[in-house]
Amino acid sequence: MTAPVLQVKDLKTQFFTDDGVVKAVDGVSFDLHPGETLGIVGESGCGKSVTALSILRLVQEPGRITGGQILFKGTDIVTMPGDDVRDIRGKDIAMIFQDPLSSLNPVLKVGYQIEEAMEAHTKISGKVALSRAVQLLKQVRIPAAESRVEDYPHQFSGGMRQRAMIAMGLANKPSILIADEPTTALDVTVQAQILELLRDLNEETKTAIILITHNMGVVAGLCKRVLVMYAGRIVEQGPVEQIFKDPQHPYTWSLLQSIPRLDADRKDRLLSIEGLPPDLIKPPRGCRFHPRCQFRIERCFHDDPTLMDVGPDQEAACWVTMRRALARDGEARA
Amino acid sequence: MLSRRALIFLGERLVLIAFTAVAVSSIVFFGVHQLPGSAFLSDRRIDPAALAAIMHHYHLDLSLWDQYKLFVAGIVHGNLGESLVNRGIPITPLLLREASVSLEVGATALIFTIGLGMVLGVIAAIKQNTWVDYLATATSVIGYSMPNFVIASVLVLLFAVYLYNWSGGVLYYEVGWEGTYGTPGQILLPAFALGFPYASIVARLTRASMLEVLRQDYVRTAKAKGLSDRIVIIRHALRNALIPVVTILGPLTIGIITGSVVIENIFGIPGLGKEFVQSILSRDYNIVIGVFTFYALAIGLANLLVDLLYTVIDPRIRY
Amino acid sequence: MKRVPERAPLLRAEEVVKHFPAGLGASVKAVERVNFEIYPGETVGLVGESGCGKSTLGRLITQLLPVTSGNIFFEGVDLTKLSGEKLRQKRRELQMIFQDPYSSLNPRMTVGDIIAEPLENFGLLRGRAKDKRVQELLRIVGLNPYFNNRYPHEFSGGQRQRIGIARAIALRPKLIVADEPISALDVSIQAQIINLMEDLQKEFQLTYLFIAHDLSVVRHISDRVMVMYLGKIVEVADSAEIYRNPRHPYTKALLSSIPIPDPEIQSKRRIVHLSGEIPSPVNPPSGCRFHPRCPIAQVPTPCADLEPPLEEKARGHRAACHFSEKVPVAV
Amino acid sequence: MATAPGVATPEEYVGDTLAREQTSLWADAWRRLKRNRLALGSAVFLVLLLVVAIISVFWTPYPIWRQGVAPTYQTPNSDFLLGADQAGRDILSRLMVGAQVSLEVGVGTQIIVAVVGVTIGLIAGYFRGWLDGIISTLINIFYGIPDLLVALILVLILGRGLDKIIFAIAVTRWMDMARLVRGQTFSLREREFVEAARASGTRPNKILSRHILPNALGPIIVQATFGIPQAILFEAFLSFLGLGVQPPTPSWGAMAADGFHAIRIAPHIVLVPAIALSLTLMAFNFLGDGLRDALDPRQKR
Repeated sequence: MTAPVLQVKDLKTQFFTDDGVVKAVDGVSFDLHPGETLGIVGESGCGKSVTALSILRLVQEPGRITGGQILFKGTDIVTMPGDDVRDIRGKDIAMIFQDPLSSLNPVLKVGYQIEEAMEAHTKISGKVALSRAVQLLKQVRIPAAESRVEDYPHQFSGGMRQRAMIAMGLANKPSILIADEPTTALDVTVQAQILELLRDLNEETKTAIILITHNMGVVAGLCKRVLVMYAGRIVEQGPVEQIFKDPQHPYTWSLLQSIPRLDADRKDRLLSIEGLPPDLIKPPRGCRFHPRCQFRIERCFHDDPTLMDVGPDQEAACWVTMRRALARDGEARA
Repeated sequence: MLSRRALIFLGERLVLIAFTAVAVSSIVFFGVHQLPGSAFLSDRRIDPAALAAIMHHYHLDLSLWDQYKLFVAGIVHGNLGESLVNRGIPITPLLLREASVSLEVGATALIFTIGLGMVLGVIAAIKQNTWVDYLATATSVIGYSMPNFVIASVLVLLFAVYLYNWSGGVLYYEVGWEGTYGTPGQILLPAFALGFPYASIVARLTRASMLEVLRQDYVRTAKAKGLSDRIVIIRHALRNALIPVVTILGPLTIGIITGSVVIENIFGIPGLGKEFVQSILSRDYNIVIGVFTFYALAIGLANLLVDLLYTVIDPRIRY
Repeated sequence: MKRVPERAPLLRAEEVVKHFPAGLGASVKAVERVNFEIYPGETVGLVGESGCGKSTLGRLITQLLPVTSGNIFFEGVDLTKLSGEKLRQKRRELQMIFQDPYSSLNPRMTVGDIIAEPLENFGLLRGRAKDKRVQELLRIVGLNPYFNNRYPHEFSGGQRQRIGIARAIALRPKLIVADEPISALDVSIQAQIINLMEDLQKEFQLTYLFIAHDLSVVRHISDRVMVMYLGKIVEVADSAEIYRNPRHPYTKALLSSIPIPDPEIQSKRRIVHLSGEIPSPVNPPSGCRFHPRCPIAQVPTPCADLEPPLEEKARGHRAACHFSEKVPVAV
Repeated sequence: MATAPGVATPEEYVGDTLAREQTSLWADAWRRLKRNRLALGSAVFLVLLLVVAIISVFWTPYPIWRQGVAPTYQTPNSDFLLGADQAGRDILSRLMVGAQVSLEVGVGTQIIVAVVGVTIGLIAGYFRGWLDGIISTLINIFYGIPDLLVALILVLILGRGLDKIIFAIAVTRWMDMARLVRGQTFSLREREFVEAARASGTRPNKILSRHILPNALGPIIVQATFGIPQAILFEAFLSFLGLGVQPPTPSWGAMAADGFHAIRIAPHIVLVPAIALSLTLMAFNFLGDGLRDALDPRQKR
């Protein structure tokens, strides 16, 4: 296996608010290999977006990275001088965001915003930049790209804006593209188009993709590997097929059981995860999921589990794991 | 090149401005005729026959409605009539000359207002919650809490009194106005007094608008592209931050116009504002109406300019 | 299947039209000649993508917006003909649950006052009796009844949505229009709300019009599903039928676009590609509104010049497509 | 583990954990305002000013109208703490009464403006349509005229009594409040809680009084706080031009204007009222800033 292009080690990002310190990301570690598609799933406030922003050091005040390392090809982004981080942004690691309308500057032409991404890192003439921008728009399948470069963002539809954002992200042929909820603001039919585009671009350009989403289905369609986050931690990770077929963390399992599936027959009830996600200023003792977990044991209340091997290439942070939990329930029923 | 639609828009607006000017002056026309006192009775005794002749000359012997018809007929030809006090002097050329003086001071004040205001506002926003920000913010609150006549008084005190005393009479500032255009020295102080309160308002607005813009997603996108902070601020933030600032340019013009009424009196500048106070105290109705007509035109043109500025700054706005 | 055809519909919409003025004589054709029925006790799902007019239709039914033309009969009474006090009285039987749990509760009122307001409006209960009823309603939706003097901002999104539901059932309405009630909530909270709504339906014999953009959620909760596209209803069928046997190419595309949380299935699925995006409702396409994006459209005739009627293609299954028989094979 | 309705036991309420502790939004705003020292200091200053103004109704060190109680142009000393003016009148006494004038003008104007502006704004924003068309046009026309000059002519027509000055200023300053309330009503009307109120049969008057007005109250208070110094400033301008309250009632603007001719020999005659005026305006502006930060929920993170 090749060396990872990105290694995140024990990342901690905190927000220093008036009400207290929010431990938004609390010890997250993972590797990303060249050309890989990695999904990060979790609910709002679980720290997935903050993790992504931390990688490019784009976390805004009052947020700060307070610990850990982010190694890009061996060098630590966390301790790097600001100018060096700027060199990496957009060139080696590009990022696209949830809302393509607000993420594009309304007063600048779309083409210009793409050219700008190139000119920030390479010395090229305006003409070359323009033709390359057209080419990029064609690559993300925007029809009539030659005239569209002259348009302003408000003249684009939602899906086209996100395509333009992707074109901008690919402008410098980065080795990593971070997509933060890229389809959440879009309609399902457009979402399907964007996901397919990302899948194709990953195959064509071998750009590694980190896809951040709350939608399990989106991960299933695009990613090879997945991290499940809960309350600032990774609670489970592994290959997509395995996680979806045989989830070992009760949170992952419950999440999959709680969403209505299109292909399932109509069930009487969905499994519902009771309670609320925890307050990250004062997270619960022990396992952070234990107040909502229906399989918890005594140990979960005070002992904080770390990621442990639960299968080939699969890790979960749980004292019980679903395999044992379901076996136990089966016994109890029998 | 201007499109057909833009030309139609411009034409419509110009007609509207002219119409508003006539409407405003009409309201003022009826308003000032309610004022107690008259330009002729206030000063000395007048021979009844002569008074009748004067009244006839100014059509004051006609009914108010007939006077109004004559007034409107005059105004559409650009003729605002004659002064009631300095008899025989036509008002239009008089006010035109005075307007040019007011424009000199007003335009300088406006440049000053926008320039200083935006610089202060941007700096405060970029250095949010540092002493630079606090200093700029405090300056701006003090600025718009000081009436312009207070600022003017302090300036006069500083430049015309203390500086004079300190240098033993060598350096001095002469309050007044020379020739038709005045001297730069004579323009700057009144322009500062006139503009400073509004500069503070612009600074405040720019700061708030800048902070809002810096929180926007597209600023994050620009940073994620690897652009330097300077480029992010100048290219991405500033232009968007300008949009709300442009909005207050209209009220700003009105503020500067009304402010000039006081400032021109303090600094002895022969502009429209000084004329306005004098004529209203001496009941020279025709001039009062004339000044208002000029102001209505100026405000209308300023608002049109603001709307045109919008289209330059924000491509989403098209007329 | 709860629908009993012989029963009279609770609500019947006839040729309902809603246009919004859009300046310079133009108008947004948000809802265009829509017909449907809702029967007592059933849940009808209304799906479509953003801008298709589904939320507008919901507000027309609850008379929060006046119709441009058409009739809405509720238990035989035409709501569009009512106004003032008569309409207000009818509101007792027709309630609404809103999308945004943050904006749907008045931040300056206590939760108790919010839930009590409908009761007060009709002078139903006073004093202690009213307080007791409010506490009972809180308990019914799974909230602590002693939190009635708290303010909305003290609650989480899911809890607020429960408050909104308590307000909607306070008057024991016959029909509840739920406008995207779960789309603003976290995934783990959505199931709580869906289950609560299903429980309440059983307990109080409620009828729901459930509006959402997520077809998998709608299919889960609904007995029948209506699919909307650009102001028109393009397909109506029982929820199992519409998944197994869609008769409109748009429904088919919508179904194929929804990601299924199963990598094995997902990798084998074929996505129906729609060219372009939803056109502007100011100038909707001629003929069938879907034809510019339709993979099986025959242009110009009949699809570009003839509007297909919403007609019965199978028992209880209506679709508005000239080539509905081709959909299962060709799309 | 599902909870069936009607049978939930207290342990199972979803609502047992609240997102934040109990506070009303007003209490929350008050807590934030208390942390803003500048705003709090300003409030204290304004209370003191009010006390001074009330005292001046019953007692001043010297009669305000009597000339020659001190030597003309007397600089401040122990007998005349703030000196005397060109007519030998005690400046401190006149300043105290001037505070009364300023506060009356500021508060009086804003009471009229608030009543008129809120009513008009609510009507235009809630009922929209042609009514709103007329009101908006009216607001725009008033925005297009030089307000101070119109106030000036009005004072000349009506006379120079305090009540007439308050009326004249209110006539030219009501639009800010009306526009604010109209905008607030407009956006609040679209909020789902107002739709919900309508859907559950709430009558329009109750929607306005219970749902819209309380939610617009924060901005209204802020606007009124900023409106007071504007009105005071207007009165000062009018007085400075010699068209304010009728002498011998002293007004800060008139005091500054009177002293302006003698600025070379006795600057304190101008500076004392000018500083009093500036401090008062500043206090209102700081208080307004503080109130806005405290009442604006966007500030919250």
